Amino acid sequence: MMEFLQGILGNEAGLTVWTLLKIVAIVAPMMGAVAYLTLAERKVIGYMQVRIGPNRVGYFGLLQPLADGIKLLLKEIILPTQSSKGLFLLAPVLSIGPALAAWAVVPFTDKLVLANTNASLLYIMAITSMGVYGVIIAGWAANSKYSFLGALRSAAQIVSYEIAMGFALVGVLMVSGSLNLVDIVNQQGHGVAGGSALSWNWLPLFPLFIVYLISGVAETNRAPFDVAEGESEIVAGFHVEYSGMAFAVFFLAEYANMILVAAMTSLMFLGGWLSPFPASWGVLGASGFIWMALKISLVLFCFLWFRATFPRYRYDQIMRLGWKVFIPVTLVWVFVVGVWMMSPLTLWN
Amino acid sequence: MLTLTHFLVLAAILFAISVLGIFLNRKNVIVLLMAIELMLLAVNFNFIAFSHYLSDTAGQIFVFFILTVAAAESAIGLAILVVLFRNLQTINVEDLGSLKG
Amino acid sequence: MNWADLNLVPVMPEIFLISALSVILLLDLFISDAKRGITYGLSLLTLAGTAALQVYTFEPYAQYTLSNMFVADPLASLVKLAMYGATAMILVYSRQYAADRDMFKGEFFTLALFALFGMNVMVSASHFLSLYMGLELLSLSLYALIALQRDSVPATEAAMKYFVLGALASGLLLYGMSMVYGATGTLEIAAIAKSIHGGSANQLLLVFGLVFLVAGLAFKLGAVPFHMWIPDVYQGSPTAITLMIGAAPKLAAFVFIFRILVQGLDGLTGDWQSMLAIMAVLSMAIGNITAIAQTNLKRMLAYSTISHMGFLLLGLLAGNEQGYSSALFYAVTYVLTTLASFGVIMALSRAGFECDKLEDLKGLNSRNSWYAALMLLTMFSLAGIPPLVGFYAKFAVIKAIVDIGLVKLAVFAVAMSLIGAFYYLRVVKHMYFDEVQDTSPIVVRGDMQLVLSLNALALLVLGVLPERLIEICVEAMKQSLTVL
Amino acid sequence: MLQNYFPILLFVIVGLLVGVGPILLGWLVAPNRPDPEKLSPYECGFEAFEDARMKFDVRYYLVAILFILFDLEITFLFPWAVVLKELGAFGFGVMVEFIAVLTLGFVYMWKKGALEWE
Amino acid sequence: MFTNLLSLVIWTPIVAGLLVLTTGGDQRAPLARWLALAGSLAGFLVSLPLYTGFNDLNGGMQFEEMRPWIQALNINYHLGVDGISMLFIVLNSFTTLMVVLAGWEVIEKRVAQYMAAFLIMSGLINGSFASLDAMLFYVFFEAMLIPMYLIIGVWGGPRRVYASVKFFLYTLLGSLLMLVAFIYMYFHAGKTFEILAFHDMKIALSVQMLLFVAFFLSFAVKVPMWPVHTWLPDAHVEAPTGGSMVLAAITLKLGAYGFLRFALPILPDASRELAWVMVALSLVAVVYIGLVALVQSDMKKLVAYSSISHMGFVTLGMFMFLGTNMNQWAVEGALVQMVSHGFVSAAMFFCIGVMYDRLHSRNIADYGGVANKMPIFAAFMMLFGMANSGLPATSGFVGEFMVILGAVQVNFWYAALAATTLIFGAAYTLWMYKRVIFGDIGNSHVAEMKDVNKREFLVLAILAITVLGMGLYPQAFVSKMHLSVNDLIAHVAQSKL
Repeated sequence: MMEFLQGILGNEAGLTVWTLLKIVAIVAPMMGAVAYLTLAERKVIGYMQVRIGPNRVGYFGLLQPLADGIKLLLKEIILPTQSSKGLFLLAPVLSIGPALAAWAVVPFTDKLVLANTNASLLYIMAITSMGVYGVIIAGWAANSKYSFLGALRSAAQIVSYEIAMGFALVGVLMVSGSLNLVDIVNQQGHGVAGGSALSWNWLPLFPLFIVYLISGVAETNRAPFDVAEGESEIVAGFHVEYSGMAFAVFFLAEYANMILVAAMTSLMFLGGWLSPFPASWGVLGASGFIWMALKISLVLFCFLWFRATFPRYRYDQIMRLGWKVFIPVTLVWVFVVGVWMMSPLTLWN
Repeated sequence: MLTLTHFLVLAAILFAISVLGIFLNRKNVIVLLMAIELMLLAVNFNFIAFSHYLSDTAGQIFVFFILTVAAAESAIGLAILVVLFRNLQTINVEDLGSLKG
Repeated sequence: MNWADLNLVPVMPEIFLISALSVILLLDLFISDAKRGITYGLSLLTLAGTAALQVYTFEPYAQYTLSNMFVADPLASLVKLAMYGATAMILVYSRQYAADRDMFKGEFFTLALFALFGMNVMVSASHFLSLYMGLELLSLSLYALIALQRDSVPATEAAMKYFVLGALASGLLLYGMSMVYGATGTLEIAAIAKSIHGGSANQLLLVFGLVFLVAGLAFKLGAVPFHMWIPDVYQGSPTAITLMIGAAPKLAAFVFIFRILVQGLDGLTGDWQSMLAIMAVLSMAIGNITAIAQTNLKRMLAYSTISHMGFLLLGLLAGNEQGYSSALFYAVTYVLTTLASFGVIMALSRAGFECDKLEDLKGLNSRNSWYAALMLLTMFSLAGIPPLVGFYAKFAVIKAIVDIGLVKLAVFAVAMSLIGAFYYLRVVKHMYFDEVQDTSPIVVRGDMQLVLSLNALALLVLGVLPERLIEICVEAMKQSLTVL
Repeated sequence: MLQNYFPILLFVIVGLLVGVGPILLGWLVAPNRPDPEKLSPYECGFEAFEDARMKFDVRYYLVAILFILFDLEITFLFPWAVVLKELGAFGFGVMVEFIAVLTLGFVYMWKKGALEWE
Repeated sequence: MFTNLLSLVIWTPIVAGLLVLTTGGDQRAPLARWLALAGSLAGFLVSLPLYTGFNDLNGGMQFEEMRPWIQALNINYHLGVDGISMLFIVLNSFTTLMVVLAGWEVIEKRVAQYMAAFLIMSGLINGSFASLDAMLFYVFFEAMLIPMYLIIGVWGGPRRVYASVKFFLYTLLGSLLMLVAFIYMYFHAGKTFEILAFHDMKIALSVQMLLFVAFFLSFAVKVPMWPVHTWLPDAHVEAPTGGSMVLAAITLKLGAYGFLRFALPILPDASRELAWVMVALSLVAVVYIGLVALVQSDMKKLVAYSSISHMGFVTLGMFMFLGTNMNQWAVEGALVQMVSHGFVSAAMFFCIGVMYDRLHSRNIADYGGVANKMPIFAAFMMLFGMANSGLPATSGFVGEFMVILGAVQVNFWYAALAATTLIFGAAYTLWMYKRVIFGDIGNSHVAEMKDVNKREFLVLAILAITVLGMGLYPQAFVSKMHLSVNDLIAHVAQSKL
């Protein structure tokens, strides 16, 4: 295919077009996933609260995301008078850009990856950190108190949890010895427990796994850490002034981020595309994209589950959890892992 | 192809901009802080370029340290800025005039 | 690198200092304001312990350790000991002063010790990285110390100015370092010297980098034309902090310059000599002449500092062992004198009153002839009148430059010190010839009285018997230069 | 080696386009009928009486500063963690010292109340 | 027997001064006074063996002491006196004693500091005269400025600040240049500061000229020579009596001594080349300053100008070259003039001080008819006035006569111009004397003046004895200096090129 394109378009242009096609092949399903994640959320929470959730548009409400999209498309994009117009419109772009761009290095199986670089993890860390600019610029540009406060809160929360997240990743890096996501997953495949679910990182790095998961929730401003956009307090936080497609882009970004975090959790701690069963179990033991998808879904389900279950945290509680619980826990566990690795009992050789 | 000179010239331009920013800026102390950051980044650029062309990692390690120090520096800079603002109710560079000989 | 290669003996003083510092940092969190004296005492004990270790680990040759990032040579040991002494004295002097100004907090001590640690690293650095780290640790601590008096407008303003210009200086310095790195391919000072001598370095890059290095160093030292921060910062900072900026860091900056220019860029001596000469001339001229116009004592001393740095540069630019040791001696004695002069200012200040205007000294001789006498000693020492130690400093420096044939420069230097004498005399005039205006009693803690008196009298004693100190400086410089 | 990063560059561009596209689309498709009330900032029905870019709690600065510092420490840990197996016990020991200093700062700021929010 | 005599002479007053300082505030002023007296007396007594023990038959250095001081800078604590410097040390110790007595109860404020300043300065001056190491000399020479600055500034008259700062800066300017000259010579002479080693250096003429300028600026200010004399009237007028006495009697001599010890022997060729300048300046001092003295209305200023005029004689005598030789008569005359002027000017200033203490005015016009109220005082002052005018049988005569005699051998017109001092000197001194002492009682204040008290009488008497003694038997001094002067002349006669 690529050769064909290069044949008709020339070497470089062919490569570009081919890469673009691959990107579209990732982005398009992503957007679909995002759309249906919103539906899934409403459905799951609905059922948990003994409601049905959306069921009017299409069978079982399956066309609901489409309807939402069209509705938003037809809504006016309001630019508040006192806002900084350019920044106001830039903010959503800065939100979704990184959320999607991160996928460039995410492997779906050990072969299926757009860019298998040696610094994938670093890239993801870097690019996801950019997301906070979208938030803060949105809050600033709107020139509205709710936006501003929401943005501040949101930014502070995101950066706080990023530290804990970073430390958790340090633990993963220590045991895997690579920044390449494919290597990180593969390394989880040959533990003492024969490559089964027990040899994945979540078990020896359990505290880090938990911290990472919860930080992921906080990073994406999801309930119960959604004070930044708490409807009852500051209406919708940083995007209160957004409407129409501008709002939709924020919305997309949030859900794309959720999926990204879920994917990262799977890759880091849950063995990625590896089967939870030992390789000797035949078909069940074979690794493949399906496992990856299942794991992402599992984590996403947890996200929804949290939202349905937990009451919203107070802001001080959020900050306390991040700084006073997670950071010490990760510091200690990084140290423990280090000692563990240096000891004869090491699992990682 | 990019040569070392390209990098050095770019770094020099960045550096010059930041120095000018410090000396010409009369409006806002925050711009000063940003100019300082830019200056350090220009230096980092130099180090990385040299490090690459010399195939010597020491330069890149230096960059790590510069980044850290820059962070600490901006932390203190911001802290001073906050205190200054509390005292003066302004961060206008021209309003800093209580010290005269 | 492994455990066996790790020779920590030469670093023992630093390790002790930072460990004790950490303990103080934590301990202080659990001490109530009323018992802050414990922190004070511990800080002094730390300094004593570090000094003891410094003496204990002394070797009369250069020891390189920590992957050649750290060097412990006699020069470093001497300067460090001087810095411990200076810091201890500052702590003693500022106890009451700080307490009166709501600055007697844990941070005061920990930041002071951090600054000291930074200076230690600077002084012992043999690698651009450690030089830079030391410098920044010092600078950052000083920025914070100035702003410690949070409600004072001048102090915060001074902090901001110092911060911006200090960061600018660091930037210039780093830019220079990057150029030297590019030219020589190494960050290690000894290796840089070797590369330059070997002729493999890119001369254009090197000289380009040198210009920036010298500019950055001049900023740190406060030499004209990079001196603008000194008067404002000296005036605006609380006197205790002014002293911390004005005393030990000068020593550290001197060694810093020595390491970079003399030990590292030895092959470019001709280039930096002329730059230093210009800066020295300008510093002496502008420092001395502008000082005359000042009415604020601290500002006047700031300009006087600038002129003294000009003298210090004279010693450095001589480019030989004699010159370096004279500059070292100059730095040491200058620090001692500065300590005494600002010490007296602090002794005369009290809660709500800063003795920082020249008029505040009026009639001091009738109020308290002892402090007047101490101030007299410091002023004449700064002016370089024998038999005070400041004279030998100037003498040694001038001797060094006459030796390399720069007689005209020497004549210029003495002409400038004549101008300098004028404003020092004015201080004496205020103290001795004028009528008292402010008759409030001078209350000074006993320990401060003792230390301050010893400090100022040391100027006289060292002036009569400077032999030992000069010898130490010469020896330290000789032993430090022979490793090259 | 740089070729590896080419797709990433493209992906970033595509990502941004995905952001720009819908907004453009919305701008083309959606109606545009502004009026002063609609364009005023959302204030729960009250008149906005001051600029919204007001002073805010200094603790946000504090968080920002602490974040910068800690995030940079993590930058140091990353390369170390990757090669920890080769570094062995010495490398680990050195980093323990580093983390100890970091922890010291952490304890200090905790005790100083930098992490309190109420 | 006399191994450490010079050190003793230097350090006795300094230690005494420091002791006096410890007495503290004015509540213990009497103690300070007596301590100061004891100290100055001790200082004088220890200086006497220098005179008595001096070997007339040796023109070289005697009582030498040599210890390393600052080896790193090659500076030694090297002391020694020849016939020239020995006399000034004794003179200085003597003057200090007089000064302490002169300021006995006149000084009421900060007595301890006053006495201490003089004692310390006395030691420093002794040190300058006794130094054989250039840097040691410099240290003493400069250190002297500090107490003198304070003396003028603290206890001086209304314009004391101006005068003291002017004095300090003028003197410092010269000596700093001298410092550079010393350092230059240090390297030239093979890294030594030994003055005697400097004496044997070969130096090119152009360099000699430059070095001479440096020395000239230093010493000419101190002497002071016209036109750098302007600090002196200010300093004298504003200084307290003791300050004026020491300034006139001793510190001026240091400048002249500097020419003898440094400029002439080290730079003989430059000295010869520039002798005409020195002579010209000296003659200007003698004639012009003499005229200036004539029109003064302030007694102290008058005496100050007369000092400058008299010091003109001294420098004139020193630079009376006869071919390559210095003129023996002139040089010895200059030296005698220096010693004599030490006594006479001290006495004159003391006399003015005595009157000032009673009337608090130095204005000639405010006086008149003092003799009616203070006959004893008038008699003494008569004597000193005559000495100041250089009348025979007083010490003033001998020196001036010898210098003029020497000048005649060189050039008649030099001598003729110099001799005008006998006219001008007599004119301004005796005219002042007449206006102040004789005539009718000028005003009611004068009418209340009391004659000298015991202390004043003592001082006046001692000074009178020395002035007369020196005038009648100058040999006592000349014999001591004779061989040293011969050596000096022989040395200067050799070219150093």
